[in-house]
Amino acid sequence: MLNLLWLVPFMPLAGFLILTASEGRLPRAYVPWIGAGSVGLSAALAASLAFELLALAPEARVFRQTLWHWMAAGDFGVDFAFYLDALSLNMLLVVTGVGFLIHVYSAGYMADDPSMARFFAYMNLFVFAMLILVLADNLPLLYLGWEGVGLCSYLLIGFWYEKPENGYAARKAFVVTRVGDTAMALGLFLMFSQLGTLDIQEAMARASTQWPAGSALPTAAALLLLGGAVGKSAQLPLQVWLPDAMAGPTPISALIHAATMVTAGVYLIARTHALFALAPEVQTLVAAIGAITLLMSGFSALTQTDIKRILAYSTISQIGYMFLALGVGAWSAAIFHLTTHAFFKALLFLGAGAVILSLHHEQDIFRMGGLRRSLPLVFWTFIVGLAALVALPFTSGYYSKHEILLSAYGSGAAGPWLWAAGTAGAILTGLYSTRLLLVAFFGTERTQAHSHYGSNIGVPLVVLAILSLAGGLAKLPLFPALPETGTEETGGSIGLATTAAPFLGVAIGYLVYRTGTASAEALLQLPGAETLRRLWFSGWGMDWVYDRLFVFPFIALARLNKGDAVDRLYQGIVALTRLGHCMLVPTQTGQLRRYAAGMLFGAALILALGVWS
Amino acid sequence: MTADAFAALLPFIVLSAAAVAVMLAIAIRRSFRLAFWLTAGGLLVTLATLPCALSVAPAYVTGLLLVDAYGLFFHALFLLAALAVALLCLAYFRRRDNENEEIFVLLLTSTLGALLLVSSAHLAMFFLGLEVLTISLFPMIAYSVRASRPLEAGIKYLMLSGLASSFLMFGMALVYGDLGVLSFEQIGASGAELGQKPLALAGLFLILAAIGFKLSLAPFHLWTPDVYQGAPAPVTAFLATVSKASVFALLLRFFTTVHAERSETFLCVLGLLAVVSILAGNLLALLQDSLKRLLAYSSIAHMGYLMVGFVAAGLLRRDLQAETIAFYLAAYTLTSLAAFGAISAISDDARESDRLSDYTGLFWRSPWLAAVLMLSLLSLAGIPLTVGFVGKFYVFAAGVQAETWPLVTTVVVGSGIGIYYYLRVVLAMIRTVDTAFLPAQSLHPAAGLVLAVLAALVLGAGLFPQTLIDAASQTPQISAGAPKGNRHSAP
Amino acid sequence: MILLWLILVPFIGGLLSLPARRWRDYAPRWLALAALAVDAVLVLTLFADTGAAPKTDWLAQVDWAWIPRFGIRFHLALDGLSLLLVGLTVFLGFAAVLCSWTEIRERQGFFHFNLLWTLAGVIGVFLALDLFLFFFFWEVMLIPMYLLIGIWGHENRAYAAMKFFIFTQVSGLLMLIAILALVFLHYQTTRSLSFDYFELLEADLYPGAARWIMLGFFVAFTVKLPAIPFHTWLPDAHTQAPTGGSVLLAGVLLKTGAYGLLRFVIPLFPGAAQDFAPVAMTLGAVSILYAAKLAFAQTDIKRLIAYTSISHMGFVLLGVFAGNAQALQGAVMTMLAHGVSAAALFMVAGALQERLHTRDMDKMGGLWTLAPRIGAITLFFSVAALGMPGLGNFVGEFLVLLGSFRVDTAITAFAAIGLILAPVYALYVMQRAFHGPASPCEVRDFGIREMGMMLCLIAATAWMGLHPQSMLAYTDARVNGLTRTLAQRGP
Amino acid sequence: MASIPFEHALLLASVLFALGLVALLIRRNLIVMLMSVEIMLNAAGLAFIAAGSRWGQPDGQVMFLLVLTLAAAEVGVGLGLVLQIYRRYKTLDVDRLSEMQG
Repeated sequence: MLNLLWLVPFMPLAGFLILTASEGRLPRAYVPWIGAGSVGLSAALAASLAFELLALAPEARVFRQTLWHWMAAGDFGVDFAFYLDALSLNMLLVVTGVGFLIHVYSAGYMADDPSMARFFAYMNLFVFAMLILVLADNLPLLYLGWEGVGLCSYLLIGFWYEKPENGYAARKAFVVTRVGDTAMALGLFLMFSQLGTLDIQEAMARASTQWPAGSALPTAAALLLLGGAVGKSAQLPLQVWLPDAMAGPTPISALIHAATMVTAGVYLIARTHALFALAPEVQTLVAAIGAITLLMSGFSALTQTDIKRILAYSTISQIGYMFLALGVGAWSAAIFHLTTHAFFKALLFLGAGAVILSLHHEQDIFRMGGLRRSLPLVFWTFIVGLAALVALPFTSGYYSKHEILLSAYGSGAAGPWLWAAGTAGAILTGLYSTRLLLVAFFGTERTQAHSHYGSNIGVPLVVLAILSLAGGLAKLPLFPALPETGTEETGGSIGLATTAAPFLGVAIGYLVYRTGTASAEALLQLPGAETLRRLWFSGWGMDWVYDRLFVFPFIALARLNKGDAVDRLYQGIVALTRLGHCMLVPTQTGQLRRYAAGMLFGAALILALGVWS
Repeated sequence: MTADAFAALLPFIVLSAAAVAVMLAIAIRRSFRLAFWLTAGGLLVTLATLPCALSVAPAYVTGLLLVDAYGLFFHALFLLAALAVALLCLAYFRRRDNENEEIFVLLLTSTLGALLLVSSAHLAMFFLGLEVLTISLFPMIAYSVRASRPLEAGIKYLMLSGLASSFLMFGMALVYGDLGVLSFEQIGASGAELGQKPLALAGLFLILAAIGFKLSLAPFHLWTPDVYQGAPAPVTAFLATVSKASVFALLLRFFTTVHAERSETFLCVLGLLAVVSILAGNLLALLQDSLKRLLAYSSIAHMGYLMVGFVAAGLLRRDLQAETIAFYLAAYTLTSLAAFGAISAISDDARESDRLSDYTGLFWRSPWLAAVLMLSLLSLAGIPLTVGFVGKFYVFAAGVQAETWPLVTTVVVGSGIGIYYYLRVVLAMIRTVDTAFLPAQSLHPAAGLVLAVLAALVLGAGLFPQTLIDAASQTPQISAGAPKGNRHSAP
Repeated sequence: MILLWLILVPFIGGLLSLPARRWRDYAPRWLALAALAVDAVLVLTLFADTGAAPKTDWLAQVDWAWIPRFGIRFHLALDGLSLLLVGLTVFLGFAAVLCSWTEIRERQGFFHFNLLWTLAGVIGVFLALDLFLFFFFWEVMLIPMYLLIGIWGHENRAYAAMKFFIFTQVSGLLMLIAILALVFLHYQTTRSLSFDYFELLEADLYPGAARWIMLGFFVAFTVKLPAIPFHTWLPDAHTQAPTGGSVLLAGVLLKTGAYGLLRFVIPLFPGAAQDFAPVAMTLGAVSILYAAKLAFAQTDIKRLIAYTSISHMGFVLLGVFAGNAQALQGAVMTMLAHGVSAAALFMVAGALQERLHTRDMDKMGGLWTLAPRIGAITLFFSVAALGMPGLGNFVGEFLVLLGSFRVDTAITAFAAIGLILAPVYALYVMQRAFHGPASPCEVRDFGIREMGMMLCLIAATAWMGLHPQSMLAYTDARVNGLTRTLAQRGP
Repeated sequence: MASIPFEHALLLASVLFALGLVALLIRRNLIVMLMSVEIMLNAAGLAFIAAGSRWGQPDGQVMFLLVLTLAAAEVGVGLGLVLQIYRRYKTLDVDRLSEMQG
């Protein structure tokens, strides 16, 4: 049965190929069946594989499948091979499971779109690439999936290609992540040149034996891999692409930019945790990045008006928690939060999608309002999602986030600071979640909603809501893929504070947006508040800085040298030759006496040279 | 006169007889065709006597002529070239039959001059051969007296040639006055003390100036474009090939026999002339709009390349030098004949197709003709598949082996510039203009035959050069071995 | 013998296609296809003979005397590297004929003549193991390509054709000088004059000479490759050439430069090459970045693709001089993959020009709606060009960087910035030409012929990306030999 | 027999040669130019005779004969051309004959 592992990624691939080959001539009704069906089969297969794998003893929960010899050159060689252990199984389930639900949802969401076949083709390709990423046995294959998901992200962000701004957002996403990917590629090169292999398990084993902890090499390698991770997972300083990526259809935001692809960085670090363990400084850096990112994007989320951008910043923030967890060595907590986040953030995005669809692509929350009456199903599932997001007790998000914050607190000297940042982030989460809920779903109805979604939109919402609530209970045992980190029980007060923080945020939100005790408008009147708001709104002005640092100079340079300055050199030679021609032509006067004089000159010259030299 | 000497002289005798015969025939009956057939016959018979002369080679005849394999190689080349020119004349002067017979007499006499020149072993014969060649050329150049250009070209060539001749004579007089000998070998024998004989040295340089004029090496090149342009195309072909090649062949014989290569100065001066010629020729040709002028400039450059081979190979080994010169001259002769032949084939004495615009779209009007012209241009540019490439290969081989890097660099630079203007012509020919209103070029069968054979030779010798190399490498016998016959000088 | 036929078949096919157009207008292209089919059969036979993993070094040889005077032989031989490249040549030959199917309507006979002769020349380059013969083919392939650009090119064809020819020709002369210097140095020590590859491999050069001679080869090959600063001919030539010409230029002709580096520069001068490696690698890295930046600045779609070619060939230069097994294999893979992907992109650009009569991307936009097939195919190859794993180009670039990282971390890190710039320009093409609001005009989408051809190219690219081992195995022996040479004879 | 020293004769010849050269360069009349060439050739002939007498050989005089022949032939052809030119251009000004240039 485990031998069927290869089918898990290849079924979506088959779906992609069928949909592409049909060139959109397939009857519309069949398209979702192929698109969602292939992923569904994958999900089912993944589930059965999970049962089989989990039935084994924990130490034996490893399965390796080599499909073919990929490439070899000299002492370098990699296979096209899959590696299944608890960690990749966890990801496998999330990707296929959540992916399947989102595919089903898409069948409803995209029902009227003329390019539905293309949409499903890209989606299937994405699932394929993501599965390659999580199943890869070696780093080049992981890189294949890594770039593949990036490509699909590009394709799907720019899915509605008629609008140039969508294309811009898509390219921005690709190029920014590519910056990280390049760092990661360099990391691969470094690891190969030092360790002589790119097989993940082998490389980790060799790294642990060859490299002393804290030495320069593992630090460099870990740093480079971290570059890839922050790019893909939209962490500081490469987080700028994700808010713009919301230009794609909402299911894409749910699948790629919330549940799966953006967490690839977390997966990568977890996968290579042995390396990061050798580089404590880098690990601290990971934690710091996570902490700062979660705070910064929390503030940004607070000021957004676009429902999807709020969720996007929230995603960045939540991945910040995962990085925080990774940074403090709480590997399984990170993966746990990854899983729960996949559930509740997919739910939130799908809910937002349903709202957007009902409001004819209205995304500004201040033009919504009162949706709890017109869209009750969406309202209730959304509330569940938000509850999980803010980590109210007994939701899945609570378990994972709580674990992270407690681990952070107990992680050495910087621990309390990290914990404080995380807790402050939790307050922020509560605040912006409440704002979103109150503004969009309560109050007066500002845009007429037409709830014309069918069961293929409703069912995924409900299923995901259940998972968001109960997902915290179904935590996969990740040992021995990841080392067990015993969360030492910290003082009850810390636990209590951690639990209470979201409530604080919710309370503030309620005061500001519901009761009007301190209205948002009034707060903006405070000195400097407007500047601050604008700074947060623009994502801390990072785009502005990057534009001026990289984009504009590059474009200016390109414009300046469109004609290729090197060619001037050759044009100079040509000009010189022409000049020679023009200087010599006047000697050909056609006048006999001049010619005779020329001869005389020549004779005199060679006589002079010859006789008197 | 011994039988050997007679055998050695046979080619000259037959050729002179042919010239006389044609002259007499014209006096009796003016028939263009008859004159042509007599000329062709005379050339062919002369060609047939060459093996006879080869059998006794090397042989001195009266101390003035040295008939050796080196000379005979060029004899064969010039006779064939003359035959080609005769055929081209037949086509070129077709419009006014029976008025143009004398061109054949002049062709034969000038060929005789060229033959004498390459075989001369004595300053007197050098002078005599050169003047027979040159004086026959004057009327040939100005042959179409009804047009103004040939006249202008003729008088220019005549005057400047006279000037060059006087340089030559004065130079010879200085050499004679200082050394008291006139035969090449004897000059060479006293060559060791040449450094102490400034008059003789000056004389040699004056002779070089005259040779430089004939070869149109810069700075003696100024006449070349005007004369090339003004002369009727077949005559230009002759001028560019036989006249130049014979002088160069003589240059090699003269300067190797007098051991000029022992003098560093001499090689330096020649190298300098080569560099200046290459640059001047190529630069002047760059934007030239007249194809004949363009080829004239290109010939200046080619003489420069050849001079590089001369100098470089001269530094190495004499046999390689002779082989290089012989091969390059043969290649250049074949190629130039094809190029000027193509021009000649689409011109006649009423109208010369000379401007580049005359060749626009030629490739689509007369593909074969254009293909021949293109082939010859590529050969001049030294592109593989053609014999010109092998010639240039020789020059490079000699230059590299002798490590004369400045010269080699100049050749590269010159070739680079050269490609530009050769390709300009090609580009004009392949321009896809609306060719409907341009007449298709009719090709005279004589010209067609010449061009076909030349094209085949250019390609054939480019692909399989070994045969021609074998022929050219016979030439090291230039002064090796003891020549037979009496080598008496003046008593 | 089969090797000779590989060259002769397109050669003869070209000759036959000249008269064939008199019979039927479309006869030449079918004839060209037939000739290529025969060649393809020959190549497949060779593939079949060698099996998947060839152990022997040289799979087939032809060795005849050609010009014994210089010890020049007609020596062809084939190893895994040549086999792959010959296969690529024939494969892209089909593509070139097919994409000219409707584009070339006039003078089809001569067009296919030139196309096939170019292919014959390129195959000759990949097979020749005599340095003279190599140079011969190297130059021979230029002329028909020159004519392809000069006759069927776009508005500025004359300039582009001229530039192409002069760059390659002048650099070719430098190579000729280098070849001669090598041969004569070898001659000085061994007294045997030979241009044979195997004999020259044994040449014992003192380091100073080796460096200069290596530079001669290097310049010729980097002009063809091309790399900064010798690249400026390429954008013009590629932009102006007809689609078939661009396909051959980008797909095949550039590879001859890379092939030359692998076949001659490294094995003949391992020491000098290693000394020079930092410079060459820097040039490669600078090429990658500089050309990528220029590509982004272009509005002419063909010019943009042309600059991407330069960028990609920078990886080849980097890989060849990094000199370890990964980098060398990567260079080979980049050659193959870039050949296919660049050819495909040029075919797309050609198709767009045929349909829209412009290459200016500012005048395009929204084509996806009108012609989704063209859009999808462009997307595929743009993505291939930006180095998407799973497609051929990635394997090449990855291996190159992997290998070069071991040699020089800084240069590799610098070159890796190219990975960031690649999507900038590649996706820019998609955005400007295909995305955006649809324009109201009618554009014919790809038909069966075009789709069939494109699917073959797509399949090839994907195959190279997913199972590169099937190709790498052929060059394994050669690459190991090269690394061994470098290790033994390096400094 | 007291002979004229070679150097003196050579000097005279050189002067003659130079005179002819200068005349060729400064005069525009074709016939005068032809004459100048003759003068130069004759100067060379004179030098030959002087050299012959220096070495006591007849060779110098033989060469002089050859020079005379050449001069005669050249003048013959030259005058023929001059005649045609005069017919065509109605002038003997050599500077007018510069149709071809560049």
